[in-house]
Order: sequence, then structure tokens, then C-alpha cells
Amino acid sequence: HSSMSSKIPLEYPTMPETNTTPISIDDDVPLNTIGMPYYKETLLSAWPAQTVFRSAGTLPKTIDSSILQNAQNIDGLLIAPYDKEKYGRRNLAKKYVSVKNNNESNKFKSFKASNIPTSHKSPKEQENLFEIKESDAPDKPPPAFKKLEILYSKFGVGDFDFDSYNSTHFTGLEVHVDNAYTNSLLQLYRFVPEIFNFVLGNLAIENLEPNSILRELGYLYDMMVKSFGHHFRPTNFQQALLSLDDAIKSGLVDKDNDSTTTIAADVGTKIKVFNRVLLDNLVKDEMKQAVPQSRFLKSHMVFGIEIETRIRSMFTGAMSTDINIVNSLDLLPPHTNTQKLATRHALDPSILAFIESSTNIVEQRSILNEVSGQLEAVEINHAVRRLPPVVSFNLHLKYDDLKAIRGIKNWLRPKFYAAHNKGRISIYDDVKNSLIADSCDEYGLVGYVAEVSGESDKDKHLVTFVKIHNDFEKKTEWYLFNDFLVTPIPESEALNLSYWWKKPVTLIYRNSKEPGRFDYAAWSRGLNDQILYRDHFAAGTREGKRIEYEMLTKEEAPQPGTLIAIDAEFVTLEEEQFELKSNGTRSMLKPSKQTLARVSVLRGDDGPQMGVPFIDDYVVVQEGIHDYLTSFSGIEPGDLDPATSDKSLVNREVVYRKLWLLINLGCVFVGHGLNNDFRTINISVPKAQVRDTAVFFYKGQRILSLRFLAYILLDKKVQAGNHDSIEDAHTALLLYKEYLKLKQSGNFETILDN
Amino acid sequence: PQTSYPLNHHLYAPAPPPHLQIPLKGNEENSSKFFLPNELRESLIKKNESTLKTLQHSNLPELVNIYYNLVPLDNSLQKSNQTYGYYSSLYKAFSNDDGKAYVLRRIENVKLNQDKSISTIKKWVKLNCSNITKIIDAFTSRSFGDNSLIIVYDYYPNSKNLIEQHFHSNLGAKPEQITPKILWNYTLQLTNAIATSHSKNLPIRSLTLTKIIVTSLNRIRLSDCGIFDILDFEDFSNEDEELETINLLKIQDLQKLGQLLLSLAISSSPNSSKFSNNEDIISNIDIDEDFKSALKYLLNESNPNIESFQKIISKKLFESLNQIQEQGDYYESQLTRELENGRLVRLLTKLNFILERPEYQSNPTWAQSGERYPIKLFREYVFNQVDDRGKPVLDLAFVLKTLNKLDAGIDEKFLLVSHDEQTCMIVSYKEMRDLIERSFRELSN
Amino acid sequence: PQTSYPLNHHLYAPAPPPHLQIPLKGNEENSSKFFLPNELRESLIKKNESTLKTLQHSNLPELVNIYYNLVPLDNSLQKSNQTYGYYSSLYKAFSNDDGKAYVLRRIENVKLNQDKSISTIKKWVKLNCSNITKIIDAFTSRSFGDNSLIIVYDYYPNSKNLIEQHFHSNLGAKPEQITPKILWNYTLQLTNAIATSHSKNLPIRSLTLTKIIVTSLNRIRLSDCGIFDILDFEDFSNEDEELETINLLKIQDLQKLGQLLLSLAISSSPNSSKFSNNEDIISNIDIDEDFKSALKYLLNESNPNIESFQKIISKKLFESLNQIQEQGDYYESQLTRELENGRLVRLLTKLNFILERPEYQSNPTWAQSGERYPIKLFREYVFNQVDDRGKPVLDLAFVLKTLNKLDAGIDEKFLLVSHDEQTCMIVSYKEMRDLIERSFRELSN
Repeated sequence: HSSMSSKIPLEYPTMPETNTTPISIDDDVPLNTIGMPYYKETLLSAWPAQTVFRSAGTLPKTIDSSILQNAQNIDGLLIAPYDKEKYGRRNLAKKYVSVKNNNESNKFKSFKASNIPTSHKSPKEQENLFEIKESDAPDKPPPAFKKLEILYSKFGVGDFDFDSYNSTHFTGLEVHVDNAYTNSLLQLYRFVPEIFNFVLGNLAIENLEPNSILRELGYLYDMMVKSFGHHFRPTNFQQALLSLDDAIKSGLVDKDNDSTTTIAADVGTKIKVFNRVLLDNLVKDEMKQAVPQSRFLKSHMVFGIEIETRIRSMFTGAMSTDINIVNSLDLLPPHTNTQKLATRHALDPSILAFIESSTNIVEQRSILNEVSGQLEAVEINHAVRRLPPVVSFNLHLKYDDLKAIRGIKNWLRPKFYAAHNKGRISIYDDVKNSLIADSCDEYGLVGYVAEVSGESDKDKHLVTFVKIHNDFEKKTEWYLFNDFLVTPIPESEALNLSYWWKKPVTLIYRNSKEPGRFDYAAWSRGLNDQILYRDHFAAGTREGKRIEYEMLTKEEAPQPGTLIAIDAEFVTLEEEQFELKSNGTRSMLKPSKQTLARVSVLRGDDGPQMGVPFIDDYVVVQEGIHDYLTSFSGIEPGDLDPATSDKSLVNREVVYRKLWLLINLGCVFVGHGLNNDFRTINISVPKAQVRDTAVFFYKGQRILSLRFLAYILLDKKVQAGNHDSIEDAHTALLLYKEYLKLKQSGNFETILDN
Repeated sequence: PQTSYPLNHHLYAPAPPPHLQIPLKGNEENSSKFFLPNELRESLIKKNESTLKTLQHSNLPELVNIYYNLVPLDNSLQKSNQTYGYYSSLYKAFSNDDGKAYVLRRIENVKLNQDKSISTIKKWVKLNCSNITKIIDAFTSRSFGDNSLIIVYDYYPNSKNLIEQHFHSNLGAKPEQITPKILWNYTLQLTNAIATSHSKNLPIRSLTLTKIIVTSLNRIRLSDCGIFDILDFEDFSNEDEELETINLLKIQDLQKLGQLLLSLAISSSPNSSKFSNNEDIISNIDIDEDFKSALKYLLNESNPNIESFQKIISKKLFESLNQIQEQGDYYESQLTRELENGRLVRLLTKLNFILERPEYQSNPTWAQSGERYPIKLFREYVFNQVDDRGKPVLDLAFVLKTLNKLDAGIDEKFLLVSHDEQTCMIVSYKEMRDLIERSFRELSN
Repeated sequence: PQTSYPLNHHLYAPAPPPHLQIPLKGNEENSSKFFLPNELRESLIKKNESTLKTLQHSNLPELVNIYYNLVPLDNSLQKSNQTYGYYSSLYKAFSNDDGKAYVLRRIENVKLNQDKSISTIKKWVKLNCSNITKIIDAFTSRSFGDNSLIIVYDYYPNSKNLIEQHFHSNLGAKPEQITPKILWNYTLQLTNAIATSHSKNLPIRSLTLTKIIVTSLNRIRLSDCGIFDILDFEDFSNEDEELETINLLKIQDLQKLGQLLLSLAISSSPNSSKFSNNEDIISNIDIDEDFKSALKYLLNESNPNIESFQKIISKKLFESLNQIQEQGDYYESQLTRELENGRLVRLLTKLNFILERPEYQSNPTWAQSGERYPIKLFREYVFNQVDDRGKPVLDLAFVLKTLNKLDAGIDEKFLLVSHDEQTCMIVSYKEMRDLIERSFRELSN
């Protein structure tokens, strides 16, 4: 400091004042006991007056479960590893975000229709949904990976612009269903040709077992194909899953209620359990319907893994061997699979080391020798004897493993080679040596499910990466499925595991010897369509029932183009959920949950039988019905209960199969406002097979009611009392015929205008 | 040689009146009751604690509308549906809007007949009365997993309702004895509350002992207003019908006030409770005639109204007035002790912002010979004094003295000694202040 | 020598210039929001200053009875004998009894008819009313060299009388405009003062604009009571005579109140002063009818009494009540915050006492793995926040909130991240507080 210079005259400190009575810090003495000296300038303590602090009301930083899970108590302090990439640098100030100004209205078609030029918005505001690269916000994954929500405007779910999330021809799956987390794995298996073909081919068989996972998965995949790039709700599949004992016991099922946080925290674990339950049940369901004498199950041939377990006593050397078949393989880090490290050649640190060591697990344990009654040290060896064409891996990674993987380039390998060698499997990342090449099977990565974390536990969810061969363009591309968002993604991004928010969970490799074609008509081989020509009541016979339909005869067998009229009625299981604000706005969170209660299908082709119903099925509903909606549905309490009903009551499987057959036989469906009917029945009918009178007579923004149209065009009074689906289907049929007439005579536009 | 710089500004002076007579003898009825300074401090600390308290592992929703960090306030273990016909619960929460604490009253699993019933709250939100807990908003929420009606109020930490205050307290504290003075005081404040809301055509409806809270010494407020307006919403076809209903509810308010005051009065003179009819009870209560006639008006008059009641009690009102005014005077006088606190907080915060930042560790300006180094030595000079045996000196007076001099930036010079005790520098508070100010400005740019 | 300059209050904590005072959103705060409003602080500081002010070289007596350090309070240059018939003066002085400041009213050169006249003050001393300046004592003294009558009152620093407040101020400040609200407020407080003293059979006698002082915002008090009781002492032969006189004086009080309110009302609507008789004046005042009829009662009623007057104004009274309660609430909230700040100063000082002491540099408990290390990290957590680009965030709001949580020692947990950003510890404010307390105790032992 300058005062140290000798050229400047010496300064002396001012003499201190003498009267100093010390004050202890906790003494109750006013702080202004000590006065201020006189001041002529702004005090140092004065704060820049124009500074504005904006942290009030900032939502607190949550200490998320991954920190707590990894915390250790060291000398009375809880210490945990810190993930800088995820939580940002130390002492990072949390930004204020107002939770109120979440303007999501631009997700609605009705908004887009009235606000066409959206380009004036700054690009920052307009979030690119398909952004897949890491953005500069450290605590958030890129938009394409975010947990998606469906928003409901006052126009209902139809107003939500699903298509803006998907420009591919692959179908996305909706959230807001029970167990929506399973969407990820359902999508993954959809793109494994062996599984797809197996499941779809099974639909040829008339399987009316309650809650058959195999059948429901088949329907789901068929409907996803038919949706062709739109969105689909796996409600029937989930309903089957909900009543599956296996699933309930493993704690898999969760009603789509509001306790999402608890589920979200462990979706990664749950999906692995679901993977096992799903595959096991496919096998079970196949067994139920297989011809007893057939020795092989198709499912086993596709994904069954034979494991030999050898138990060798360390003391006596006695050995016992057991073989069983599992449907998925748990992948653990090499060091946990065997105490003997560095077995053979050193594979690069990659998933291949996990795979190889997990196919040959050696553990040492003490088990109770039943003969001697004493504990005995044994070595247990689980060895995979044969890899099936499709291998499903459940990957188990601890925090440290995951952190290590993030740092390894190309940890996830798109292919590997497996050689069977003396009852063991060796894995190679490459086959330069042509000698082994002949005895090796090449396996390619089909895709995987990854857990995506967000800022807090409730943001956790699952996405799917799948490699799909495009038959038309003759090229193979990677796709990202994030519920109803579907987008192509570069392979480098798909395989990139360097992000903090990404954790692979379930992976599928398949033997790539076979090219692997999807057989979209697999159901047609040996199709059993008998259900269309007979009754299949849930209880009893035609005796004592009010039958309002005339069974279809073989002579009337539906052909492609056969016209049928349809109408369905529903009952409500759960009421709608909404929130009110004091300014009178009402925001819909979830529409009411409805289920099919009655379907009527009428013959539609001109002729004497036109308008005569051939299906009029009431559907058994066992779950608690919240509201029968009698004035709309015509369903009375008791109608859907086999014990009390006098209606033609069938199980959902029965009526669903009938409708599914009609779609696949190429029938053309006539009805009024069919979108909602199809959505609730959970079918997807190709556009070419739909004639919706609500669409034909669409005027301006308004959908005209059936009742109104019937009165105006047919001079007919309908829906005077409770609705009746036979009557409504008939009216729609007449309207359609009227429409054709008007169209032909060229009077349609003038009528519509009036 | 230099002149001295006396520290003789902004000093504390003996507190202005009202002067407290300490100690108060227990049975001595003082003109008014104050907190003693220590009591006041303690009660404020507790309030602060209650306000800031959050719940670590709760299964309450993270966010309800714009409110976060919910903490249940209900002391009772069992939920009751007696008051509203629905189960209800009470939470403290912070607002994302302004960061302040509010109270959320949650009515569980509500079915509202009409969407617009919730808009009735707007009239309550506009109401300002110092004896009614301010109403902020109302909305329904599915965050709890049901269809909850939430009404948001101002939060008064550690407030008790009259049952807890005077009858049986869940918190283990002894209930406070009701004196005629307190009774009149309450009467006045409740009358004020009712008069204010009735003047806006808003009946209270929920006038019970549990819905009146004591928010600070001798101050009561009606809580939970506006709920019945939503739950029992009626869509009137014409104005006359509506006015008639409102008038009926207003009369009921006054009758409830009568009942409420009666039950408080009875508890203050237990002998009266032997009697069965109101007439006999009232005449046997040990209280002044003015109160008795006030009670009789409320309980016997067929069409009581609040204006007439105000006239009846106007005289007694003035006596309570003294107390309220003195309370304010007292707070003001206490405030004179605390005038410099804010300044010192600002100064200390500034200092701590610039000092010992980890990112400065390799910054040459903060190193031994750097230009910022004196700030470091100054901090040690102020806070790390030792006596001649090396024992730390923890003298608040010295700290305040030096900080005040720094704050004013006077020319007084003092000696800073380097860590190795080999060199020292003579700096003035002014130079020190300029250096700190410069560092702070640099940091904030 | 510096003391002779007035303090520059504008340098204390300057507020932003008006054109920079942007309206703040709910979540936005500036530094002034966390501390006492400048106006209030300044007025309280000035009060303290006035209380502490002493006169260096005066020829006033050193000690008058038990009172010392006399400072004249009269602003007027010329003494007048109009009010009492004697010259009088006013002093501030400290009591040797309790060290507090009091006001001495000195009536010069008095001849008292009877010795017991001075005992009349006893009744006044016993009187407690928040709108009457408390009377402490009365005595005669020869300390001034004459036979002075001294009456001692509570001291309200920097108080002005109503003339100074609303008509012409000696201090150069602009007189405050009288609004109907203020008028009602004054009416209420004066009624309270009169009712309280009348109930003890003490007429005020000295009810004029100059004898009503504004002691803080909107708070008025009657001053100089009890003087006429001594000076005009009459020894009544019988009680009836005495009562009659007292009643007459009470009626006069009310009439004076009427005149006083009228003159205040006139000043608020100057148009009315054109008229000559009260009737016309009143009907032309720009004020509500309730006030007019109150005035008429006081001025026209032949036998006005304070109880009836209370009934007349009862409704309006409740409106003023809200204001008075809010004033109290305001002071309470300010006090709460400053007490909080006071605790924070002590907390910050403690932190600085224990942190970064040079002698701890090689102490293992403060090293990376030591048990005191969390305190170091905590200091950085509070003061060294950065944004996502690493720029320092100087958020006073965050500092205050976090320190308050520490002070309250709540259970909320937060993360402290180590310098290498590889590990973090999960601590609660409670643990942190205990750790700091422990370290501090160790230091002070």
C-alpha cells in the first residue's frame, strides 16, 4: 500500500477513544447505543436503490430422491455425491418462475385456427418440440424428452393438437391412461418383428379368455398400425393389465390418479418388472390356447433364454444341475457377476462386458444342506446355454455405474457377436477372425427404453429409442417415442448416453441373420370369424332376454365395402376433473372416463334387410359405474350386470372381437360422430372405411346434432326419450343415404346452407 | 494529533411514553396489558419460526394453484365435518406470486352446484377490515387428489381461536381468564367486523368461537369468512328475494353474536351457568349493566341491527379505545430501540458479499500484496481481535463502533497488521469504505 | 464540533429518485422493502435526537426538584401571559428518579391562594387516558429565582400543537390539510379524552387548539391539563356547590369542543367562513351530515353532555377505529421486522467472529473434512450465489430469508456443495444453527 512508501510523510492512526464498555453479543442492548459519527456522504450501508430482487416466491429447490438414496452418514453429517451436470454449479441461484403464466393455449387446434401467424413470436418463446440436443438450461432435458401432458380445452380432447407432436407414420401412445409408463415398452416390442408377428398372428385364433395379455397386445398393435401416424390410447390393454394377478402382486398397476410423484420416482424399476410380467404372460396366454401335444411354444422360440444353474459344493465337489427358461435377462455390472475378475480377453468397457458376464454368473454362497442339516459353502454358476433370436435385457445400474458410463464413449453398442462355446457364451464386438465368424451369431440393437429425469422426481418418465427399417425407402432409421411424440433421431444421439438425464433401462437385441419383416396381415392366416354368426352371452341363453337383432348368416358374410351402421352407448366410470378459479374460468384436467356399455350394428346395404340390426350387444361392466348417463345412453342400472340384466349381455372381449373382425373384413362404418365412439371402444378404423354423417353435415365450427339433422332432413323426431343406439344408428344410416342422394343431385350445398 | 470523531448521532434515547411499570404485580389490574419487551421479543421470534417452518417429508401436494410448501395448521387430530358438512383442513403455504405466507382453508371433496358460486369471493376479497382476516382468493383444486375448495387468507402466525385462548388449549398453555375488560374489548372488535361487512351487504354466517382468532395481544379477527357464501350458494331470480335472504342472515349474525358473547360472559362468571334460561343467566352474570343490556338487545330483539347495537355500546367502546391506542404507542416506542438494525444488516451483508468469495482465491488483487487485501485485513481487524494473551475478543461494542465509522467513512486512521506481523499499513475509514464500495460495485456489474 | 451541523438524513439510505420508482411486481422487492420506511425512521431518529438534546451553556437552573438538564421547548420568542394570566414557559428535563425525559410547565411568579390547591393535581396524576398527556407531578420551586409553579408531564419529542400542525408551522414545514377523515379521527380522540376525564369529574378547562398536541401520526393528546385546577382553585363549602361548578365547567368543555371542531372544519372548507353565524357556516361546510349534526349538538344544545355525544358519533367512530387498529398493526409489523434485523446483526456478527479466523487456518476442524467446515460452506451458500453463467448474484432478499431461517433454526434441509463440486451434504438450518452456536461458545470460553 502507498502508505508504506518512505517518501510520503508518516501518518499516525487516530488515537482511540477511551470510554469503551464492552457489550456481549447476546446482551439486550439496543444497537443504537453506539452512535454514528457525523457523515457528509452517502453511507456505505446504503444499498443501490434501483436494484430489484426477484427471488420472492421462488419455488424451493427440492432435494431429490437420487441424492437421498446415495447419501451416507459420515460423522453425523449426511454426505452424498453431487451431480454437477444435473444440478448445476455450486450455490447456483434458483431462477424465479411464475407458475401462473403457463400459457399452453397454443397447443390447441382451436387456438391455432384463430391465430394462424404464429411466426411473430420470438423463437425462444416458441419451443421446438422436436429439439433433441441438450439445451443451455442445465436442470432440464431438451424439449423432445420432457414429460408430456395432454391439455383439454373447452372443446375436449379432440382439440389437443396431437399431430404437432408426430410427423411420422408411426403411432404414438397417449398418456392419461392407467400405467402410462408401460407405453415405452409396448412401443419397443411393437418394433421387434418376431414379437409383432407372433402377437398379431395369434389374433386369428378366437381367444375369449378374460384379460388375455397376448390377445390385448395383438389388438393394440393392430390398432397402432391402423392409426398410421396418429395417436392411440391403450385403454383396453391397460384394463386387462389392471386385473392381472401377476401385475397386482408385483405392484405394477397404478390407477391413473393424482399420486404421480410416487410412481414417477421408480418408473425405471417398474418398467423392468413390467417387462418380466409382460413376457411371462405372453408365454402363459399362449400355453392356455396351445394344442396340448405341441411341444414347442412359439414364444419360447422367440425370446426364451435357457439357463443352466450348477451348484457345486466347495467342500465335497458334489454338483447338481438344473435348467430353466427365463424370458428376459438381468444385466449387471461385470464386477457384481463374478468375484473372479478378468476372465478371458479384456473387452472394452461397454455393455458387451455386462452382457458376457451376465450370461455366466458365478457366486459363492452358503446354503443349507438338506441332508446334513448344516450350512455348506457352494459355488453357484448360472450360465446361459442359448441366446434366443430376441433377447430382452433389463439393465441394472447403480449411481456410480451410471456415472462411469456417462464418461465412456460408445458404451452402448449397436451390435455384438455371440459364440456358443462349451456351454458358455462368448461375446465379441467384432469378428475379424473369420474362423469364429462362422460360429457366431450377429445381434443388433433393436432399441431400448430409457429413463429421463427432470428437475424433480415427478418429472421422471420413460422414452423409447427404436431402430426401424423403412421398407419403402429402403433405409434404417432411429426413432424416439416419447408417449405421443414421435420423431426420427440421429443414431449418434440415440446411442448417446453422456447426458445426466438419460439412463438406459430395458434393451432388446435381436439376431440379425433373419432380415425381420413385419407381417401386418399375420392375423388373416386361418382367421376364425365364427363369433359373428353366433351368440356368446356372458350368462344364460336367449331364453328370457330381449333380443332386438337378427343374427348374421353366412350368406351375408361381410365383404370389403359392406356397409354397416353403428352406434355405441357408454357409461361413466370416473367423472371429469376440472379446476375453478374465482374469476369464473374452468380448466379441464381430465375428461370423464367412460366405458362401452352397448353397441348396435345394422345392415347398411340397400335391400330388404337394410337397417336390420345384427349386433346389439350390451357389455358387462364389473367396475364401479359412476354414472349410467341414462338420458343419453338409455342404459338403466342393472342392465350391465349378468345377474340382473334382461339384455343381450356379453363380455367386452366378445363384442370387441366382432367389431375388430368387421374392420378387418373391410366393412364400411356409417354413424354420427364416430370419432368419440371409436375412441371409447378403443378401435381405430382406417379413414377409407368410415362414413361419418357428423363430418358430412359439418357447418362452420358447429357439429350438428343427430336429432336436429333428422328433424330437418328426414322430418323425423328422434331421441325424444332416452337415446337408443339402434334408433340412432338407423337414423345415421338414413342420413347417409340422404346425403348420397343430395350429393348426386347436386343439391347438397344449398341444403347445407339452409 | 488528529481530531476525534465522536459517535454521537442516531443514538438510542430513553423510550417515549407510555412508560411501562415493571414488574406488574399479578393481581394488579393495569390500565392496559402490554407485552414486556422480552415477552414481545420471544413471541415475535416464535411467530417468525412458525412462519418460516416447512415440512420435510409430507405427502401433501408440492403445489396447490400458486401455493407451495404446505404445512398443516390444524392442531386437532381428528378432522370434523361439523362446520361445513364437509371435512376441512387448514394449511400454511407460501405464494409463488409474492413469496408471502398465507393460510389455505381446504374443504374436501366438495360438489359445487354452480361454477359461478366461487365468484362470490370477489366481494370478500375487496373487503378491508382490521377485525376480519383478509381474504385473498378462492379456487378449486385437484392437487390433493379430490375436488377441494380452497380459500386463501392472510396468515397470522401462532394465532389461537377463542376456544383455545380461553377454554382449553391444545398447546398446553393455560387458558386465559376472561375479564369484563376483555369482554368489552371483544364486543367492540366483533361489532366493528360485523358493521364493516354488513355495510357491504355481506353477512358473516360463520360467527362462532372457533372462527375468531387472536392474532396478537388483545387483537381478534374473524377467520374463515366467505366459505358459506360459496358452499350454500343460491342463484336468486330477483333482487328482492336476495335482499330478504341477506337481511335474514344479518339478523342471524347478530343473534349469533349474542350467543357468543353470552357464552364468553358465562365462562367469566361460572355461577351464572346454573340457570337455564337466558334471562336468568344474564341477570346473574357478574358484569356491568351496560353489557347486560347489550346482550339483551342481541338476544331478545326480534329485528336487531348493527347500527343500533353500535349506539348501545358506544360509551364502553371508548374505554377499549384507550387500550388499542396505547398498544400502538407502545409498539412505536419499542421501535425507537431498533432504528439502526437495518443499516447494520445492509452493511454486514455488503461486506460478506465481497469477502472470501471462493472465486477470488486465485485473484491477485486479493492476494497478500493486492489492492483488495486491506479489506481482508480489515475484516480480521473488526472481528478477529485478540487480547494480549491471544484470546479472542468478542466485543459487540467494538464491532459496532468500527462498522459505524466505516459506514460514515470518516477520516480517522487506524493500523492494519499483516498476517506475518511483519508489516502494517495505516488506512483511514474513508479509504477503507471507498475500497469496499469499489469492490462491491465491481461485483454487481 | 460536528454536532452543530444538522444531520443529512438523505444520505442515510437514499430512495431512488421518483422517476426511477418503477412499480414492482408481486415477487419483486427492492432494498427499501426490507427495512424501516425512511420517513418513519427519520421521524423516530429525530425524536430520539430531541430527547437526547441538551443545552451546553445555559443560565437555567441545574436542578429543579428532581429534574436536571433543562432545555427550553417553547418555540415562540415572546412569552405570553394570555393563557394563564402569568407568564409561563416549557422545558424538557430528565428525571433523577428514572432517567427518562419529561416536560416541565413552569408558571412564573405564581401566588397560590391556598397550599392545598396544589393537591388537586393528585386526581390528574391518577388519570390514565391515551388521549391526555400523562401528568406526573406538580410542585412549586424557587430554583428559577422566583416562586414558580411546575407541573410535570410525559414528554413527547417533536410533538406539535394543532395550530402548528394545521395552520402555521414555526418549523417551516407546510401545514397539513385537514380532511374529513382527520376531523372524525380527532373528534373521536377528543371525545375519548373528555369522556375519560369527565368520568372522573375532572373538567378539562384548557381545551384550545394550542393545547392539543400531535404526538405521532394521527395521534393527538390534550396537554397542559390540571393547571387551571391549581391556579383557579376554589375551596367549596359544600359538595352541591362544587358539583354545580364542575357541571358548568363540563358543559363549557363541550361547547369549547364544538368551537374547536368548528374552526377545524372551517379551515377544511374555506368557503364556509364567508358566513357570519354558526348555523350558516355549518350548513356550508363540505362535510358529511353526521358531522354537522354532531357540531349542532355541541353548539346549540343547552346542556350538552359527553355520553349523549358519544351515542351521536358512535357509527363514525367505528370507522376511525379501523384506522387506529391499522396504525397499531403497522407499527407492530415494522417492529417485528426491525427486531428480526437486530437478531440478524447479532447472527452475522457471530458468524464473522467464528469464520476465517487466521488462527484457525491450520485447525483440522475447519479443514475440508472437519466438523466446522459446513459453516464455511454455509457462508458461501448464503453470500456467494451465482447464476448459471457463474456471475455473482447479490440477492439481499435471499440473504435475509436464509439467515432468518437459520435464526429460527427450522428443520428445512438444503444442500451444501463442496468446492470441488463432487460431494454435497444435506443439512438442516437447525443443525447449522447448533453448529454455529457450538463454535461460538467454544470461542467465547
